[in-house]
Order: sequence, then structure tokens, then C-alpha cells
Amino acid sequence: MSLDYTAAEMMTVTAARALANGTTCFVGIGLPSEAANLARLTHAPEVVLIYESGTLQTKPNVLPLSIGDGELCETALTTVSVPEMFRYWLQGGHVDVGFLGTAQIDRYCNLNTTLIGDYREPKVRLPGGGGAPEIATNAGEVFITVKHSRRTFVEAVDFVTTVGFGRDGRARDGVPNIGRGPTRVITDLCVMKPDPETKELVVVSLHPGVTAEQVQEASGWEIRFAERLETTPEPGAEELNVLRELKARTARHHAGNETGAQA
Amino acid sequence: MSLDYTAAEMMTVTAARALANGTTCFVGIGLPSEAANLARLTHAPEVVLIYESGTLQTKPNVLPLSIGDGELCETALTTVSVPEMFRYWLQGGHVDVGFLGTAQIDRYCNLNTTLIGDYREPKVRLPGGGGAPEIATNAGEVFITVKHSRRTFVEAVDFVTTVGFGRDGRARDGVPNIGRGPTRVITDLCVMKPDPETKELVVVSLHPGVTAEQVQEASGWEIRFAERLETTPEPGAEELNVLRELKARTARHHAGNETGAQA
Amino acid sequence: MAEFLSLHDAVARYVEDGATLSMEGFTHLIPFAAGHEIIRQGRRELTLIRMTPDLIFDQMIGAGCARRLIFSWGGNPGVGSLHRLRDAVEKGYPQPLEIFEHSHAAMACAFEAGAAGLPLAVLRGYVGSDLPKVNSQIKFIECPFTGERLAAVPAVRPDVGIVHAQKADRAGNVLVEGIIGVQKEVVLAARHSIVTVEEVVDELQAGPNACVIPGWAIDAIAVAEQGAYPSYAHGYYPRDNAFYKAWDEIARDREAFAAWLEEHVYHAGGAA
Amino acid sequence: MAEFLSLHDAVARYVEDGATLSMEGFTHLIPFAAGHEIIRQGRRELTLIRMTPDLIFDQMIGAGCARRLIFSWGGNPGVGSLHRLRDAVEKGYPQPLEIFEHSHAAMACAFEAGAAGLPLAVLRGYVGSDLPKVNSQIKFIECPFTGERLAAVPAVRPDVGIVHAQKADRAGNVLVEGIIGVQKEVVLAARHSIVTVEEVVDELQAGPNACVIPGWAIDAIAVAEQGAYPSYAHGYYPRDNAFYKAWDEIARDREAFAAWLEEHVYHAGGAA
Repeated sequence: MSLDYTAAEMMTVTAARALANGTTCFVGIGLPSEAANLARLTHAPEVVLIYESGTLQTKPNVLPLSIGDGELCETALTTVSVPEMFRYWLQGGHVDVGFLGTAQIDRYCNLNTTLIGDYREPKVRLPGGGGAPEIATNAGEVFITVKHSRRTFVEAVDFVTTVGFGRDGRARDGVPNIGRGPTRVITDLCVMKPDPETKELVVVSLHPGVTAEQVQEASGWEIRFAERLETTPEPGAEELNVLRELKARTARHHAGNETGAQA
Repeated sequence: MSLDYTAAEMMTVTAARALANGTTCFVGIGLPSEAANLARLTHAPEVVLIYESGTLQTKPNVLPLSIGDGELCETALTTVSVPEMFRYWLQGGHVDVGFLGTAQIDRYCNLNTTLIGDYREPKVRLPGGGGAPEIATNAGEVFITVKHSRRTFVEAVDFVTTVGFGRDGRARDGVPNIGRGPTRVITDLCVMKPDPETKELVVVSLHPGVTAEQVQEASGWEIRFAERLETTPEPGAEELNVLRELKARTARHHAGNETGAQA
Repeated sequence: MAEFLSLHDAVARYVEDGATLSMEGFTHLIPFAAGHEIIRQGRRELTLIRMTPDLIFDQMIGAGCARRLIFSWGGNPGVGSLHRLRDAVEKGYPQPLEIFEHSHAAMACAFEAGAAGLPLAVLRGYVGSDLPKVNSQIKFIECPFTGERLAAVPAVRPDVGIVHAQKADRAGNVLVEGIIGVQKEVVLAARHSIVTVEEVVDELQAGPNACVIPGWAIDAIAVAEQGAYPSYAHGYYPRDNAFYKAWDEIARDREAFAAWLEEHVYHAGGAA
Repeated sequence: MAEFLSLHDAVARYVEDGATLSMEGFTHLIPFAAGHEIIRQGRRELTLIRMTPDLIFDQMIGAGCARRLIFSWGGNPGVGSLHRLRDAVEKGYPQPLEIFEHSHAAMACAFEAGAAGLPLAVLRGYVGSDLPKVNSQIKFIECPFTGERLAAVPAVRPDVGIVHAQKADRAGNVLVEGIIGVQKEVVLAARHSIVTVEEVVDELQAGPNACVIPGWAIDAIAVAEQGAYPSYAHGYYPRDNAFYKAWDEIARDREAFAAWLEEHVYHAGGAA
């Protein structure tokens, strides 16, 4: 018996399930934050969430709007300086999983959050790298969660802000002291993993009701599909409840904050 | 009317007077610590004392036996990690005066606290550099206080643990981003300052009752004396009182601590 | 030794046209009041340095204060773009903005190195990224012990560093609490530093290892109540998320921005 | 994730003959109980790393545990020499001790770099000092931005790091308070870490930016009451200065030392 859920919920629940209990996860804002906190509130109560603002082992009751919301500090085990966060905790090798979103991604999992167009004459200027370039290389492995679309899944990213496996899939070869890189991409349509040899992203699992054609249609390159293509397990009732409550709580909280005195 | 005082007291009071109110001073243990705290308790209430244990702006009520006594932390404005102390506070350029003792010193103010004899076959192994090598170059200037003797004031130090002006007086020439180096040496006999050109130590002031011959006798090289040789001002009654009370308080405190359970 | 000045006087004394200026606060404790004062005083040709330019630099860039920006993430957190920043980069309005773009890790290390008095920061960074291709400040060195190739960036050592903090005591010692970002680093790395505070108290009541910046490491302290609004001050007031959302519309339009600036900055005396 | 073990079991599991071992605590929180346990377990050929060897390494060197020492100040603080250390360096008793000698600044930076996962630390250090002539671990690099010559030393990344702290909560999170030295750095830099604590509590009651080391960054926690004696634990017990003074006489004489070791370490069960 199937539950009612949206594609976005399917994506978040699938991303959350990827995070094993006890894992130490460096969390990007937005979709990764939603998924990581859902994991913490369901199957992974001992997942350790780290945000780049310096908040170690934080347990926010509502989703943060920014990477440095007060909620993250108030519910953290401790809060360190930002240099300490990047030097000791990320570069020091204490992060198992980096959880990232992106604006563009290519077949080798390179991420672009810098700009669309040419660097010196951008069509659209995006926010930039933030923590991602070093999360991608200093975390043990990287999960990426992003909505599937042709604007996002592109033949070639306009700029490699954050390396997946490089333009040729070989960028990590022989580089010492870095992590394994992206190990899975979770979208609203499917789950992809890099081929162990070529590092090209391969669809390993389609979400229920999604066809391979839909994935191809939403992607800017010729997508590879695994020979044994699985169907992603559906969200459970408990997961959907927890997620919806979390989002409702979050909306109420941020609305309650809205004084907008100067606006 | 002259007060009764010892040569050691004369040295400490003279060293204390060298420290101007408001100065930020990185304090070595022993004689420098005694002098710096005397300064703080007399003419320089706003001198800022820093110890390498990470204690910033500390105001110990008794002299510490070690560089990391609890007293230093309890009376400090704040206590930082030892890496932060050396990186941000010393190397970062926030120390006006480094106040050091030594086991050997030569005419160019090079200090040896490493060993007597040859490095690989030492006659006497001393404790080593500790904070001194970088205090001497990263503080704005350096004061040295040490008891005068031929064992200490030597023709050539056995090892340059901590640079004054190098074996030839030129070691600081052209080195960017370092302090001025030693600007005065205060002993129980006299005050010496480096010649502005050659950097050789010159006696600028003899303590009351001390002769140039005595200084020469207690030194291992042919000592230069300033043309206008001054007499160091005597300690005042207040200074002597404060110093003696400080030392008595210190002795009582450390005796009170003496359980020596395992000894 | 920290001098207590009005915000006007502190900015007038230390922030000059053409200065290199870092104003920090990682989401938390962003010194908006000081930013507005700089806009009011009409400073120009500044090199602005912040990991996350946020609304404060969007406003200063839009007001024409900036010629150059060094940063690592230039969005409106949780909302979207910084439209004044984009307008300057994409259209050169109100004037062209030269950008030097880093990752957070590199900038955090650059602040750390600045506080440590070093000329460079070394990190395991930028592996496989295109950023070194477009930012000439990113170089690589070889470890003399292991041969490993490591990234190097210049330390941040600004002419002026400005941060906001919760409180100062009467001797000018400052307590920063909560998300402390690179607040201490900015103060220590800068040639001159200004700290705005919510209040001045008799006792900081800080723990033994709290983030306390001694008064003798600060040039000027200015009381600026609500000085971090619309960001927040842990223990004082929350972030005004609605303002951050509303900013998107204000900043998207040159005229709406100009009107906002007129009303809320130029005609807002010394207040935030 | 930190596992609560007896001190015996923690040492037995993680400290092997020939290991590189750092035991820190800057005057404060020196892990003596752990040092004695290592002596009791008869570990040999260790490379010992501490800024200030202090009595703890004097005892371990005297007991024959060490083959190599990396340090920056080898005295008995406020008292004089470490006679067991000197006997090993000067006379090769009970066995020769190879030393790698640094300044405090270099070692502090080396611990910082170790915690930061870097292979080297860079500092403005050793200018004019003879130490680089006798320590092959000290090299120099040129800043690619300014051309300045800076010192470089290898990061400290020991096989095992051991520190003492005031308390752990039941999840193994540890609070270190007071003079925090390089305690956090040692734990983070080491491949395996052991933290001994005075007690285990329900709540650490730490401030928002206190020095808390999360349990998942620690391998083993062992309760060792008075585990830093004769050094001290801020908030628990003071330094036994008399013992430090008395040590001078004990350590000066090989037989007195052997007798002390017999009585206070070998026949002292698991206690300090």
C-alpha cells in the first residue's frame, strides 16, 4: 500500500536514508540540511551534524535558514571558530560524509556554484564556492542531493567550483590525503553512483513511477543506467510524518521571527 | 639616606623599572617574572603580563613556580591555547617586550639555555629553548635579566639558543618582520645596552657601590663602558616593601601547597 | 589600548578612502551599524573582505563604497542572490567591482594566518577546482618534508577590521560568544580595529577559556545597540529572517535600493 | 566513538612498543597516571613527544620506555634539571636517548598543524638560532607571495595521543578547562587518542565556546582520579610543588629513582 508523497519528499527521504547512524556529516544548507536532520530524527539519532559556522554536533529543532542560525549554536555540543572548523575538523580528517547541493553538475560529478557563462563576463553570477571545494576533498566521501533538470545536469559545467572527478574523471588519481569524492547523487528522480572505474555517474535506482526516459529528459548528457536498475524504496509513514512536522515547525519558527522592521 | 637592600633586590627593582606602564610583556619564569610582577604592583599597574602557558593579562597574587601555575589562569583576563598564544599573540605582533633570563650570554646578547659543551657530547644539558627563540625575534624588544658571573657572561656562548644580534652582531640586519632585539640587560651589578651601531653590549649604568672592575671581573670578555657612565638609582622603600611582601607571600603559598605525598 | 568612541568618530578616524577593510561575523554579529556609518561618511574605493558578503556588503557595494571584493560565498543566505553585488559584477553598476574569489577554507586560513602575523596560509585546498585559474592570489607550494602539493593564499591583513560583539567591560575587553566566526582573527590581523558592542558592562562574566579579546588589542570600541541587526546577537536578539527575505526585492531594483538607502541609512542618524 | 575503558585496557590496546606517543598538558593536566601505566606495562622503544618533558617523561625515560624524545623545554619547572633525561642524554643510561629539539613556538605550531591534518607547520621562527643546525627536522621555505624566508617543521601526528581532562559526560564528550595547552591538538592529531578524566558526569555544563572535545573524536576514555598528580587539575586539586622539588633529589640518583619507581609505580596497582 503506497503512501502519498511528493517527488521532493521522495528525494529528501532517500537522501536521509543514505546517512548511516553514527556518521559524522558536514552539512550544506538547503536540501542537504533537510535530509541530514531527517536522518537524525529517524533512523540515525546518533548522526553527528557539523555546519561550517563552527557548530559541532548540533541538533536543531527547526531547519536553519542560514548556515549560522542561532538555533545551530544553541543546540550544539560546542561551537568553534571558523578557522578551527575548516582546519581541525574538516581538513583534520574528522568528517565522514560531506553533504552538498549544487547549481550545476556534470557526468563526472563536478559541481558549479560559481556562475553561468564566462568567468569574466558572467551571464548569471551565483554565490560561489563557500565550504564546498574543500568539503569535497577533505571529507571521507561526498553525497550530493539536487533536483533533476537540464539546467542542473549539464554536459559540461561552466566552472568547476568543486571537483567531483574532474573533466576527465581522473582528477583524484594520485592525489594524496584526500577523500574518495562523490559516492552518490540523490535527485527527485533517481539515485546515481559513479562507475568504480570511469567515475561516470550511473543511475542505479529509479524512484517509484519514474522512467529512464524521464531521467534522460531531465539530463544534459547521455545518461548511463545500471544493468540491474533498482527501484528506490518508498518513504515510510514515519519518515513522512517526521519530515512534514519538521518543515511545518520550521515554517512556523521562521514566520514567528519575521518582524521585518526595516523592510 | 640609603636603604638596606641586597644586590638581588637591586637587580629586580631595576628590571621592574624598565617596564613602562601599559606595556604588553611576555614574561619568562624566574627573575623576569619577579621583576614584571613587581612593576605591576608598583609603578605599572596597567602593564599586561602574558605567560606562554596561554594566560593573557594575568595578575598573580603570588609568583608562579612554573610557567603554568593555576594562579596564572585564575587571575588572567582569559586563557588561550598554547598554539594560539605563540601564533596570534606573540608572532601576531601583540607583544611589546619579551622579558627573558638565560644561562649564558655573550657580548652580542646571544643567549644559551641549551647546553654547556658540545651539542652531541654535552658537559651539562640545560632545559633548552622553550619560548625564548621566538620571543626574542617576535616581541618588539627584549629585556634580559640575569645575575652577573663569568659562567654566565662568556666570550662565546656554547650554543645560540636565542639570538641577540648573532655572533657578529649582524644577525638581524635585513631580516624582515622581526623586533629590535635586546635593548637592555639588567644584572645585579649594572645595566647594559647594545651599542646602536655594533650591537656590542655596553655598560651604561653601575649599581650603587659597584665598580667597573667588579663588572669586568664577573664577565668573560673585555667589557665596554659608556663614556658617561651613570649610577643606577637605588630602590625606593615602597618598591622594597612590595617586593619583600610578594616574595614572602609566595614562599608561604608554595609552602602551604607542600603536601609532597609521594615524596 | 581600546578607546571608547562614538561609531561616527571611530569610523571617521580609522576608515579612509582606498582602505582595505574587513568586516566579519559569520551570519552572526555582522556589524551592520558600522557598515551604514561607512556609507553615510561616503567612503570610496574600499577593498572589502568578508567570507560571506551578505547584505552588509551588498549595501556598501550598492552605495558605491567598493572597488574590490575578496570573498568566498556571495549569496543571501537561505534566500538567493545578492543583487547589488551581482549588478556591480555583471553590469558595473554603480561602478565596476573587481573580485578575488576563494573557498571558505582558504579564507578562514587566510584570516588565521593574518592573526598569526604570517604572510601566507597553507592548506590542503582547491584540489581540482577552477578557482586557482581565475584568482591570481591562489598559489601552490611543495611541502619540504613530504613533497605534497599544498595550496597557499596570502594572509588577510587589512588596514581596518571591524566586528560586532555582545559586550565590552569598562577597560575595553570584549566578549564574543556563540558563533564566533573569525571575529578574533579580524581584530588581531588588522592594522586598526573597531569593535561595536551591544553594551558596556562592569564584568564580562566569561568562562576561563571564553573568546575574550583584550582591550589592548583593539583600537576603538563603539556602543551600537542592535548593531548587528538584521543579523543577530546571541543572547540579545534573533536574526530578522523576514528582512533578509524582503531584501531580495529591495536589492533587485536600483531605485528601490536607492530609496531604501535614503530612508534607512542616510536619514537614519547614527542608528542602524 | 569514545569507549570507556580501564586505564590498563586503554594503554594495553593502543600503546605499542616502538610507537610515537605524545602525552600533553602544559604544566596543567599532565597525564601522570597514564604514564605510570605505560611504565608498568613495560613499553619500550617509544618516541616520546611533549613540549615540556616534565617529570612524566623523566620517569618514563628513567624507566627505559623511550628511545627518542621530541621536545622544546626539558627542565623541572621552577626547580632545575630533569636528571633522568640528562642521564639518558649525557650517559646513555638506562639507554641512549635520541633527541629532536625545538622551540615552543615551533612545537605549538607542529601540534596545530597535526590537528589540521597538514604535513608541515610554517612559522616565523628560529631566526639566528643554532637549533636548525642540530635538528634536521627544521627547514626553511620561501613565501611565494612575499619572498620571506620562514621556518617549517613537520606536523606532529603521533600514533597515540594521551591527555588528561577534568571530566567527560556519559557520551564521552570531554571538557578541558583552564590552561588548555595543546590538549585538543594532541587528541585531533593522533591516530588514536586516550583521554583520562577526573570524573564522568551527566552534564558537562560548558559554555558555548568552551574547549569541549567530542566523544567521536576520541578512542578511549579512562577514569583516573588524581590522574594528573603531582601536576594539577583546575577545579579539582592544586599542583604539588613539594613533590616537584623533592623529585630533584629522587631523580638525581639512579638507585633512589629505581626505589621510587618500585614503590610508587610498579607496586601501585592502577593508581597514580
